[in-house]
Amino acid sequence: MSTAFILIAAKNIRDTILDHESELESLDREIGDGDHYINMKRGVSTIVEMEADLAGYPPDAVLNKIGMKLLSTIGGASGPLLASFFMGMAKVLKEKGDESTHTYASAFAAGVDVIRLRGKADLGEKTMLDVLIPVSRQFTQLAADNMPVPQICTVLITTAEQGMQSTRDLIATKGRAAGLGERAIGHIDPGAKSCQLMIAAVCNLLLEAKESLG
Amino acid sequence: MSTAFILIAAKNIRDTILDHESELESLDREIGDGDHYINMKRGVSTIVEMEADLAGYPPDAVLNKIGMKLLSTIGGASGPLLASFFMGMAKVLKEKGDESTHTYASAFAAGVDVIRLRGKADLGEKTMLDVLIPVSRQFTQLAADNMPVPQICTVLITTAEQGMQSTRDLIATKGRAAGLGERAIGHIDPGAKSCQLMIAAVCNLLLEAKESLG
Amino acid sequence: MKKFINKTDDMLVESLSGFASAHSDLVALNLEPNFLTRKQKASNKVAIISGGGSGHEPLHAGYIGHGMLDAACPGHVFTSPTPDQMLMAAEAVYADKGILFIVKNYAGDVMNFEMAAEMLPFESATVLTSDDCAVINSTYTTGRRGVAGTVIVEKCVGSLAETGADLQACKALGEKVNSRTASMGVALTSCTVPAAGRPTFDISNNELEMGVGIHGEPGRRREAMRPADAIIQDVTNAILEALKPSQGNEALLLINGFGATPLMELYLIYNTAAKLFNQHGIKVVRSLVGNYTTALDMAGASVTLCLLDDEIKQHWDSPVHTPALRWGV
Amino acid sequence: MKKFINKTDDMLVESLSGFASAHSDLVALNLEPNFLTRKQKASNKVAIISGGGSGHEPLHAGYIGHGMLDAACPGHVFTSPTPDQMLMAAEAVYADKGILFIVKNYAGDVMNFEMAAEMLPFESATVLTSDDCAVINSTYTTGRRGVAGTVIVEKCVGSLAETGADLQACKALGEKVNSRTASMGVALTSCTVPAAGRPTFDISNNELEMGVGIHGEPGRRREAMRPADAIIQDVTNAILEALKPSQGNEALLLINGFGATPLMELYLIYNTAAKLFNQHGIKVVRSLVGNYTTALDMAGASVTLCLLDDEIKQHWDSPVHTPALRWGV
Ligand SMILES: Nc1ncnc2c1ncn2[C@@H]1O[C@H](COP(=O)(O)OP(=O)(O)O)[C@@H](O)[C@H]1O
Ligand SMILES: Nc1ncnc2c1ncn2[C@@H]1O[C@H](COP(=O)(O)OP(=O)(O)O)[C@@H](O)[C@H]1O
Ligand SMILES: [Mg+2]
Ligand SMILES: [Mg+2]
Ligand SMILES: [Mg+2]
Ligand SMILES: [Mg+2]
Repeated sequence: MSTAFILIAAKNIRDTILDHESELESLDREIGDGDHYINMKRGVSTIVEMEADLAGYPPDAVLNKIGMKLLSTIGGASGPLLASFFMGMAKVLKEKGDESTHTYASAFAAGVDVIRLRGKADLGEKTMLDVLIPVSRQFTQLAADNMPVPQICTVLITTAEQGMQSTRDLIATKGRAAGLGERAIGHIDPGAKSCQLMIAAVCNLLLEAKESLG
Repeated sequence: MSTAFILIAAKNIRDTILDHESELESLDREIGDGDHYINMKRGVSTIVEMEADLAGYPPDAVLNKIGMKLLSTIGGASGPLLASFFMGMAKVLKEKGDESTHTYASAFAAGVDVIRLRGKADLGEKTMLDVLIPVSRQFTQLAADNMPVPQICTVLITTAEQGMQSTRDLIATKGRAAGLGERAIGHIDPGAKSCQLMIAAVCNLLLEAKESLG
Repeated sequence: MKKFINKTDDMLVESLSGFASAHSDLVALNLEPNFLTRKQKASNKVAIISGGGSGHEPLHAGYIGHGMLDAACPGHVFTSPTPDQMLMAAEAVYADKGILFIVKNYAGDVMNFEMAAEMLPFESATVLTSDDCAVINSTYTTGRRGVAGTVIVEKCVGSLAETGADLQACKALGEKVNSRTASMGVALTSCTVPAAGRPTFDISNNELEMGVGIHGEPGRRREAMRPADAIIQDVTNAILEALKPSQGNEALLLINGFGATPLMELYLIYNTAAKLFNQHGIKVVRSLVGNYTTALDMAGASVTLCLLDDEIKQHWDSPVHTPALRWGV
Repeated sequence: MKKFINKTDDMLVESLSGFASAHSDLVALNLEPNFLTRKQKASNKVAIISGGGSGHEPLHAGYIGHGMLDAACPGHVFTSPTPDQMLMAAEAVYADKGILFIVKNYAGDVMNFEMAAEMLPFESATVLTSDDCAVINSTYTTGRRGVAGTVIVEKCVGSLAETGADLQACKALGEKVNSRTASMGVALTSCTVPAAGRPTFDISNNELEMGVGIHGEPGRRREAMRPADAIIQDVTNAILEALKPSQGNEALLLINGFGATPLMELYLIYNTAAKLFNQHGIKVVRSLVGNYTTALDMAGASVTLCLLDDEIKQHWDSPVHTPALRWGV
């Protein structure tokens, strides 16, 4: 996954988030405070605007810069979590020094782990982790199985979708919806939705490009 | 006009005001501050509640007590004006010491004069005076002509109605609507409306009772 | 209408009781007739009494205390108080140097205070406040309405009275401050008088009322909603026209919320208004931003400019200790 | 949505600029990253920094000044600030005795402040406020939310820090105050986040949200509108259940408006709440009534009770000089 790809992916992510304005806004109005779309928009737009500053750097440095930038632009709960994710990924990429599918899978897993630590949350708490943890597990498994990237992408799109949908029937125990008890049931978690959208955006791009990660 | 009649008239006035709640309220909302009905209601209800305390007194004392009570219950612009009216009437009644139609006509005129003085207002300024001044003039004239009371009442009902209607096309130069300029046009003055209603209530009572003033 | 009330008839007394109990260190409440006084009666000074319809809180009771009012007479919501209230309040706070009434210029208030003054067994004088420049002075008007500028008049006169100044001096300062003060308000929504149970006026989602009164009286015009800068420009222009300040004039800028407009917006208005006045050579050297003269639950705000001189500035700055304004103590 | 704004993107900076210019005697504003500090840097004391999403004005910037905060970091509306803001603010106000962060207990605020603390080149500690007892502590929750009680924590800790107390003592006092404080809010209408442009939640004309959060988060339940006494009884009961005060306990009672509820109603609520607490043997000896922790333009209010002891009372009473709270100076 080249820097060029990351920059195109950033645009795709931004477009996807912007396309889902009303849905993301509604979700956070229902069980949160209504700002998740605006937070995400601010973050993803800023990254796209940074394009020129990022172009010259290797992928790990780019992801780390993206993380740092998200940290100071998104705010809220999603800001430090997504920022941590990219910085966590960047660290593994830098350590491993290669760009294999395996490396990306373990970088992804590392990113998700940082989110877990930072948010003190786990699967089933009605957060973005209900998308990220299943996707990360699946990704690791499929990479270990040496499945080709396009197939991996197809599977992960479905996994993310299922994870997102799974939050609908959960009671929230972390984040702003944690106070709602039963009243959170029936609503999809906004952070889960935006993570699913971002994963789908990248996977679809990979599928279109038929470009391999390695 | 006996004390007993005044007390029955007070009830009639109260009922008439209460019957016109939504109209009086709307009028003051349109070109005032929306409290005229509530002010009037507070005043006329209190007078009816005073019945037992008033019963033993002669008409002039009763009207004076009514004025004093209105002064401390209505508030707003209409409070001191209506209070002044009754106190002004009472003074003439007391001075003249009789209860002829002439005396009532000049007492009414005196009451209206106190309102003019207190409010520094005159005919054509879109206030209650646009009802009271024509009615007072008419009353004085008809009493001088020795017209029988029932006929006087029939005329005054119409005069009051016309006076009230005349405020619709006036620009207000006194009271709360005075700031509105052209925007006051098309709206009847709330104080004019409630005075018209009160005059009609008393006149109708006199017509029903076929009781003479003298 | 959704409000925190029990019965509309009890609302005023319950609210006054809460006020008096929350500020029992500063004020005392009398019911029937309703008036509030300082907890500690002042001595040998002009007693300053204000009052008016309720629904403009913290005006006036919130300004009772050292350096400001001696007593306040609250009427029913948007209805002027009655003379018996003023008489009893005067009796309670009279301190051997006469009574000064500060009255907002509305027919009802003027007449009720006038009747009280006529019946009063003490020497008295009255300052009428009339800072609302939305009402253009013309043959059509009895004069301008008293709005948020009243707070500045009460503060300055209250300060002077504390020095032992006499009745005429207090009246003169009040009239000076009033003549150097102009205000104009904008409503985004109507207020709802509790006893009426519904909004005083209808206004659509893309309209504003320019020059609205603090009882929801119509203003200069109904117009389309616009960006804050454009709205405030019209407001500051009206004020400049009314006051005709000279270059370099020092001023106090008061941004007053009508009850339902958040502080965040009031500060945004302050930002715009201060810049615009500055462009006209006015030096804003004192500021007040918040809900000081409200109109029940109306969303909207007013801008008040008071042209300072050394005397006014000194009396504005002097210590004040009331429920709603406090500094220097 | 009708608000006094120009562009939603500019709103925060315009409002902060207005705030800083209206209070230029007390505070200084830095933009990009956004933070505010005292005009006069304090020396040799624990620097107290708070912050959080905007839309709760006067929280937190309104509490900057002697006896309270050293700096505040405003996030976007209802969005926690970012670590770079806290880092720069800390750099600006560090006064040789460490940094104490006062943070309302929301995942976003907690994490952003936590990351700032990790990156900070100074010693720091954090007090999390969590006074909202609407959220019943259970296995389902990460803990209660920080709401209006935060003001009391900031006031007391700010007072202690002024005495030269060390970081751990300040943290300990903050946690003590927080543990003795409980709040619950009621919404009559939703707030509208400017960038979203429409109400956060739908609520009909005869409903209220019992236990609402200061961002419009759902509370304990949606229920039918009732008389104020009945509503407030539920609120005070929840608070009593959370605090379990003993007979004769002295307390501070704070009635906080959410932004669109007039003072007249807040005092009515005070009247009811004080009576109810009194019936449970609590002596309300300190009061605060007004808009202190708002939720944009939400109509509604919260009740906060803080159980006093001599130490808390002393720090509550000590002089404070900020844009939104001032006494003794
Ligand atoms: N502790 C946590 N762990 C993981 N994700 C969390 C946590 N807290 C919140 N989130 C995620 O953050 C999302 C909310 O983000 P956002 O609305 O931007 O911030 P805020 O909740 O501060 O307003 C939630 O939908 C949830 O997915
Ligand atoms: N100066 C005046 N002279 C005569 N009538 C007046 C004057 N000012 C006001 N009014 C009358 O008072 C009425 C308003 O009464 P009300 O609504 O009870 O008091 P307020 O205007 O103080 O709210 C007006 O409709 C008008 O008829
Ligand atoms: Mg959110
Ligand atoms: Mg009226
Ligand atoms: Mg009135
Ligand atoms: Mg948020």
